Amino acid sequence: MIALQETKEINTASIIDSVKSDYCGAIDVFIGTVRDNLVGKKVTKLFFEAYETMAVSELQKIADTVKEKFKADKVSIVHAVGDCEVGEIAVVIAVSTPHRKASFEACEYAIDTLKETVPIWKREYFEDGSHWVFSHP
Amino acid sequence: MIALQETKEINTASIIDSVKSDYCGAIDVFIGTVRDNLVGKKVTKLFFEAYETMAVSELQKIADTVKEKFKADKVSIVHAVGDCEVGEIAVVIAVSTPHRKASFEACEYAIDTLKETVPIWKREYFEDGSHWVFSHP
Amino acid sequence: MKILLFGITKDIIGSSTLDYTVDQTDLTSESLLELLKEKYPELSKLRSIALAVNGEHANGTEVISDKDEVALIPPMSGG
Amino acid sequence: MKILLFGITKDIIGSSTLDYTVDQTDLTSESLLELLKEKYPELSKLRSIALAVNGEHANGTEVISDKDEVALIPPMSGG
Repeated sequence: MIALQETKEINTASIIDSVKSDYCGAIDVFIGTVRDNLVGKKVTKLFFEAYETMAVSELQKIADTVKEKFKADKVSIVHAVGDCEVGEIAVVIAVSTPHRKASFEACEYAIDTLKETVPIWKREYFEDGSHWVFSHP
Repeated sequence: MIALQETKEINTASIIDSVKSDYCGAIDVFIGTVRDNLVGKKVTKLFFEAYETMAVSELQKIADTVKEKFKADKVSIVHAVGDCEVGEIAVVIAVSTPHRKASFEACEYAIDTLKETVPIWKREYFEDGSHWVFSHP
Repeated sequence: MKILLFGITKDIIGSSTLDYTVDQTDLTSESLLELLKEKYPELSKLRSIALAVNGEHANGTEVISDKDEVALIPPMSGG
Repeated sequence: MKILLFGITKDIIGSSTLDYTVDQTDLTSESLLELLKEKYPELSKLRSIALAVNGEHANGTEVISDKDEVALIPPMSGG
């Protein structure tokens, strides 16, 4: 499953179900959630904007690479778009592999790559303002 | 949450909920499931036996170490006891940490250590017999 | 051609798309990006700025025509 | 004292617990394990065999009395 969804629609259990595989003994799941602080400033919410068609195709590329590079059977990645309150889910990545070590490596590779290649932008809201992340040099 | 449960009682979603933390941005979840083959022989089911009081205390030690060593906020580990069919869950480990890298390291440390220190024994059933894992030198 | 804008580039340019007419046959994505940076100097102050062409990260050599879907890609921050 | 048996050790000894009377005051967990291995040579053929004393992995130096909870720990295979 590769998708962009409102955070409230993200169903972790069904994402995990989507990678179950009888020949895989390991599933690793990474869940990124909204933290309530960032460098001391209190975050009230995040807003995610995506270049949706390209984001989906970049997520699919990551899934394909993970299958090839780490012998994963199934890979699901769902990223939030729109508002995300503190504690809500920003991203879920689930990977099934025959053995456990590869599941961790695959999931970590997927989230690291997502941050570098997937056109999604995060705006942080504080009590006294907001800004796009990385908008300053 | 530290527990031994029948596999059918293991609720991954509630285990994940149990580690949510507003100051943590990362949750890693490892799910070990029963594979349908092992070195070519078709596994029909597993049976897990535990020295229950000691298993729970060793799981708790792992959780405590993970909190200290990887700055995890919350750690849950639930291991199956009794019969486990192919595709069913043998173990779920969930860890929340402020940042993502530590969540992977913590979860991998937890499953690696569990296999070495927690008194749980797995019996594999094949179509033509069964044996305790590692029972031969 | 409409150039798609996201995140901080929408704020800099003040719109969610930017009209641009390609008036040369050999305009590369690298040249287009340079032209946009000249027109909107604030883009150069970002940690990074790049183009996507037809939904793929541009490598600079793509030749751009009015039929292409082009997007400005400021520093990504998903996850 | 009842020694708790699990996994393959139950099959080897043919029971889920083993009665054992401690008849010396300085019996260490290491000595007890040696005595059990002598009595049940099959234990030595396992990849590993150890004791737990009062729910903790024994390090060999624990002095065992009839009040202790002792368990034979064959190779673990959780996860």
